[in-house]
Amino acid sequence: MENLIALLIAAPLLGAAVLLCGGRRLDAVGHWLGTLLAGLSFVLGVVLFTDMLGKAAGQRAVTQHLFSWIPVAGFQADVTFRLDQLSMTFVLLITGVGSLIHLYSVGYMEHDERRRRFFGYLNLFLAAMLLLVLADNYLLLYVGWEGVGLASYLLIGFWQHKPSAATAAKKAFLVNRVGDMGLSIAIMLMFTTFGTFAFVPVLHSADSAGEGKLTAIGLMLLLAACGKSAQVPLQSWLGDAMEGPTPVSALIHAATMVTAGVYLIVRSGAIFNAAPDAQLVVTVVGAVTLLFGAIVGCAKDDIKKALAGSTMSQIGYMVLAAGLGPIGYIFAIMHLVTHGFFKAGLFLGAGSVMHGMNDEVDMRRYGGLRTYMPVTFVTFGLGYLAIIGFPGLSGFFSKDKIIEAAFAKGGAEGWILGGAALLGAAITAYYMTRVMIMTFFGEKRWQPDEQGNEPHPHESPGVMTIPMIVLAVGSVFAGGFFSIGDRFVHWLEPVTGHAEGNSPVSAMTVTVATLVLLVVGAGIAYAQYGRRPVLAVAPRGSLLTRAARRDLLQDDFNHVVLVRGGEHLTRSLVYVDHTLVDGVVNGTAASVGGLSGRLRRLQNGFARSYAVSMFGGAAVLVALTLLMRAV
Amino acid sequence: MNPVNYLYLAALLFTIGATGVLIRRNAIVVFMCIELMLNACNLAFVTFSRMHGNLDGQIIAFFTMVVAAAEVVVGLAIIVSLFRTRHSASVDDASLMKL
Amino acid sequence: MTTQLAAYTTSTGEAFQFWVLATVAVIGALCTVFMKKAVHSALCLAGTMIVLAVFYLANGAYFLGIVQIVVYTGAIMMLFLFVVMLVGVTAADSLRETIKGQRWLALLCGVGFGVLLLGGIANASLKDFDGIGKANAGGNVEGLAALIFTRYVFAFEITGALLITAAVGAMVLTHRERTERARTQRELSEQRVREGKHVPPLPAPGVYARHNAVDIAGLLPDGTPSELTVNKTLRDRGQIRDVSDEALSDLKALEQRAAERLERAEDERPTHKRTEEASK
Amino acid sequence: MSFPLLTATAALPAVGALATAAVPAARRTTAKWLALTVSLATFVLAAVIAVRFEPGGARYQLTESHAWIKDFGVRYELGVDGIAVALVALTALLIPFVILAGWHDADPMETGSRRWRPTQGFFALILAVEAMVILSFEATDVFVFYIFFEAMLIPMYFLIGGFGDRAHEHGEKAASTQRSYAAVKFLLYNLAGGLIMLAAVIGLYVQAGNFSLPEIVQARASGSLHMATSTERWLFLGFFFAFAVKAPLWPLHTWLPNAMGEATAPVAVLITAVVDKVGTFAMLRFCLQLFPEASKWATPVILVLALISIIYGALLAVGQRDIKRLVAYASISHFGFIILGIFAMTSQGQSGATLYMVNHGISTAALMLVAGFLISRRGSRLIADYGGVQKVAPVLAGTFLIGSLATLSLPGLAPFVSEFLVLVGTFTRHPAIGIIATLGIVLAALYTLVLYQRTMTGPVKAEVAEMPDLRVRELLVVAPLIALLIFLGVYPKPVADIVNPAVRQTMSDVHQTDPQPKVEAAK
Repeated sequence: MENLIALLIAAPLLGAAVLLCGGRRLDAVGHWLGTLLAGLSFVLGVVLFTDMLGKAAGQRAVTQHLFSWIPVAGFQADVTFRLDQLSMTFVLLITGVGSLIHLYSVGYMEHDERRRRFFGYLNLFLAAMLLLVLADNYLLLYVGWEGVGLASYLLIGFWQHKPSAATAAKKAFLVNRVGDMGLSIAIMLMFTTFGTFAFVPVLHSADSAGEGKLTAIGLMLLLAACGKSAQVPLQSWLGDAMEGPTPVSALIHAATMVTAGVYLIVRSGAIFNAAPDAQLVVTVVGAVTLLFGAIVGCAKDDIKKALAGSTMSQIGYMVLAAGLGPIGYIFAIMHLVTHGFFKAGLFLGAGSVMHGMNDEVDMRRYGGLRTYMPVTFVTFGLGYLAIIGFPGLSGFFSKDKIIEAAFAKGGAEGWILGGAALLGAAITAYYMTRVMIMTFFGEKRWQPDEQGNEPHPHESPGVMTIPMIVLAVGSVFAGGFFSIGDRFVHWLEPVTGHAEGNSPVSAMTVTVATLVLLVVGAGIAYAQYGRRPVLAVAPRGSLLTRAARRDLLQDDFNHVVLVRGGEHLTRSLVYVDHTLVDGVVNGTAASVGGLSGRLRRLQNGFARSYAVSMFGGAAVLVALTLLMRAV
Repeated sequence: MNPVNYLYLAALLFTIGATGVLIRRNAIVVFMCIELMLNACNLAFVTFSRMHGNLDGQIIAFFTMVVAAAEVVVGLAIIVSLFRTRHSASVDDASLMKL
Repeated sequence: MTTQLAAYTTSTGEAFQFWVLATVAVIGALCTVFMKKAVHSALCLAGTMIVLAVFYLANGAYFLGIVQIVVYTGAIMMLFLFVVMLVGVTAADSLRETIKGQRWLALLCGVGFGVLLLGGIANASLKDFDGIGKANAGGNVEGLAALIFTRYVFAFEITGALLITAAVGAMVLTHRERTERARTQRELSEQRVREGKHVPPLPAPGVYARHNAVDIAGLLPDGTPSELTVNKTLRDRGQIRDVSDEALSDLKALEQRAAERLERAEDERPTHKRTEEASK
Repeated sequence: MSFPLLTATAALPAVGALATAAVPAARRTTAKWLALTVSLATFVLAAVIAVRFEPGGARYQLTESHAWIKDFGVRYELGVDGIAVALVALTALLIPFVILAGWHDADPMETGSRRWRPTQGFFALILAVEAMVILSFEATDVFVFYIFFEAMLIPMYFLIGGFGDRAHEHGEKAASTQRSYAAVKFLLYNLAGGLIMLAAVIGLYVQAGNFSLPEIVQARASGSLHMATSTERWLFLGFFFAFAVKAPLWPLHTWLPNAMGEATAPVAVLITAVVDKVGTFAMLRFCLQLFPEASKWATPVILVLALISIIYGALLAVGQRDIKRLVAYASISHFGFIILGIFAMTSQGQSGATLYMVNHGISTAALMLVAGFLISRRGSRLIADYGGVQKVAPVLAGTFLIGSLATLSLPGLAPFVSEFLVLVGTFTRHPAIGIIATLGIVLAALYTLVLYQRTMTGPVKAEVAEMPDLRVRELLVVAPLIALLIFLGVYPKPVADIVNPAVRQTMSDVHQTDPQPKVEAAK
């Protein structure tokens, strides 16, 4: 049965290869081929899942050794896959949501002449993401890690003719590379410390290494996670990544790829458990990002960018939970899965809106769309309720647990982290309500564009609405399904371990506080946007609003310090190379030339001059002879 | 008088000849100065022959004369043909280099 | 004499002879270097050589002394004179130096070298004089012959070859093989007409009987000398005698006398400014 | 006596070069096909070497040895170890692609003159370079190596100076001036290095009494040849200087951008992918084995220089306006990695460096040749002259992207394996240097992606709107290279197996062992 693991990856990889190399002949069937292979992968995942369920909890992890990858003295990297409960969860999420989004894209990308290539890239992404979660060592994980980065690069920049898309793609890749640097340093540290970088030996012997070493590894892993999961300080790429087609935003930049950082931290739990300092940094990063993303999300008028801020914020929750250690790992993953459902649903809903609105993304040009696209409205609304944590829906269960766990951290840290998480919940309610109201309620605010085409909002075709409905169902019921009887905890506990925290506040108090804050947040949003008409042009806003619109000035900082500074550095280096390094050599040549120019004057061509030097030489010789005799 | 005075004379004549070679520009005069130097050498050889009481010095002087004769013949021929082509007997005119 | 030569010191006669003749030799050498005209240099050199021949004789090198006079002074110096005649007897060599610093460097080297040489000789322990007497016992010429035809026979033969080669070399260098047929008178005149330059014969040189007329350039109608009239060889040697100045001054004197006789005013006198300028 | 396989592999292209040069002026196509056939046959021979080579066997295999100059103990000695096999195979592999890519690069501008035969010359020179490079990989006699190490400058000089891009921003005359400048600079730099090495070669002979690498190494190991510390250091520096110029290492690198910028793309590939490898190869074979103690002594300085090369080359690549110069600076950065790996003195580093040489050869060839196709279409080397090519020539853009990704060492493509090995190898011994070198991978992403973005994406520029996509011949060049990049990225084991024993030997020659992990991992 474990031999099927490789097929999980092989199916979408084959799809990518065929679609990308196949040429125009496949244009007609390419998208269906891609969707079929993604679905095949999902079916394989389900088969493996049922097989896994049939085994005892302790024997569920299976490995498949394919071949020896890099065999060098002392350095053995193998292509080996490991399927345990954690990877299984991801496999199902990736292939499941992935297949749905493939299906959705068939409709969404219908009018794009490069649709075949789009599906090729999507398949490539699936393969890389599966490789990431199925790898049994960090180096193979790194391959998947960069593979999803590549797929993300290709898909963000899919509409390459737009310079903004190309720039965003490049930015995403570069920022991710900084994170990748952290991952590669972490792998090197593991290699020097443990002599290997396979999960099992590293994680089992983590305790025996020094804490300093482990903290270093942990921080490097965190850097990697920050890059991939758009956490502060490497979060700047995610907003720009919304230049990609919306299904890409849903699949890669909401449901799956950006959560890889959480996967990495949870997977490396044993290292973090032994390095409390690193854990603390993880929680801080999570808490900061949680608030950062939420604040940015409040200010954006671009629906996708608002959702991107929300994604950042929600991943902040997960990272925060992952940083809490065994009390949080499982809830991080649980929130990750439920978030995969509702955020993908929200993005697909946003895509559906854009589809009907001539690709308009400014929410100030929407309004009152609930009557025009009812299915989108309902599914989006369910996603909305799930994300703000409406009781009974997925988000309620998963987010609540994280807030509880944050308090359970104990001490001042627990209060601060828990407070931040609570505050985040309130802001989440605010900005999501804002999105909801601006898009679906109020007066219609759309206008003809420059060419005079007035949008004619309409419901999307079935191929697009079906995935949205499926995801909406998931967003409603997944949380409850996981939480009833602590199913999810029991499922993952053999891999990640689990501990109950001692919360200073009772679970009930947390829930009530969360609900109160939810109502407050939603209420303020309603007061601002529901009771008053929304302006079609954004008001100037307060200083904070303006800063939040600009991603809290992080890009400006990057631009001034990194981009400008880098440009100056490279320019001056080019100059230095030309004048100094080359100049030293050329200068040597020139001075030799000058010297020989002077020496040349001695060779004036007059025989008598030469005779003088001969005669002088003879005199010197005589003098020397005499001197030698004298001595 | 010590016969070593002949050597002083030879050295003096040699130096005068050498300076002449360096100063004069007329190829013929330069050539004459060279002959002067050769003669100074011959005088030294002859004196040495007397000093050491054998004839080898004179033999060398003899050969010097023969070679000088050969040299003069060829050298003068060169001067003549040089004069024919350049219409000048100045050694400086043989320089074609630019400074 | 033979016994004296073997002695450590020489006779007073030889000493006297040495000091007198050495002075002559040095003066002759200096004159060779500093005389303007090559002919004078050659003559001074010949004098020095004769003095040296006397010194050879005084040193017991009888054969070499004779050879010095016969071959060197007699043959080689005459060869020099021939060449000097060919190249131009009177061609004076200006003693002005053209290469910067050459003269000073040459003098410095010369003086330095001389001082070093003299110092070196003075330093050398040259106290033991064997004298030539024993070597010359069987006769100087016989002694030389015995050495030349035994120990130095190889060098002698090679020197012979060298002389032959030198003679042939001199022939080759001076003899110019005609590589094309000599052009006839007719062809030459045709070429002259074709070129359009000097269609008539070249003008004749001046005819002042006071001088060797061929080295005096003929005067053009305006009084300037024309170098074309002089033979090319003389032109190359720079041996053109310019008499136009003399002619002009003669003319001037003539006119002055005429003016005095005719009592003309000063300003009416015809001027020859233009020709004077041209002649300069 | 068995068939002299090594000599044959070098002799075949040499004879081929003569034959190609002798093809009559009018039969240009014949010359091309002849050169291609010869290079393919050479590749077959190189493949036979790789197959006949036994990874577990003797250090030097397929050896040949003949007396040459008896008075100086010079012997014509050939032999290959795993590293040499890999590089001979790489050379023989790349040359057919170089020839195919340069198919029309040397067509005469105007036909007519019967004596003007640039095409024959171009291909003959390429084959000559191949012969000399292969011989310098195979030589185990220092003197023989030196001869071919230097001799390859001559054909390279003519290739750089004689055949450049047709198009130039300042016209043909300026191009010609720049070309000769580049060619002379190439020659002078390498000659200077070579002469210093010659002095060291002579010095080595004075010390050892012969030129045979295995014998000297043996004598040094057994203690029968003792060298004073300072002597060893001077000799090491003499050798290293020449190789550092060739490689090139900062600050001796400035000839490379000129040479690669002015030469045609295939010749640029020849420079960076083939000829320069002799420099790094020779560091591994000669510097380390002949002078182990001096190598250790010089390691800190060399590592820092290599590090500067990595960062400096990458930063300069970011600042370039010219596509080919950008690739050249990227190569400088990559050579920094190779040298870093060699002098990290770990088996991961050295295996990685050897793999890096092979992979860098293939990846740079892929990128540079595609760039060459691009440049030949538009007639400009300036990045600013392009834009939106992706839309009009998607296959070209796709191959260019894969070449770029290989240059930035994307996992899954061959260069990743080697780069990571080099980094790990460096890190285990010198953590700080390893970490700074890792910055190079970020900068690599920056310059390749900026290049790709500016040329391939964005609105289609008017000048490139009519640009044709890759032709069949061009696809034949690029596709196998890309396939190889992917294959070696996924399954580098065949090459690694050949290289490993040689690296182990080298490590023991330098008396070095890998640092052991601090914690014994539980299995």
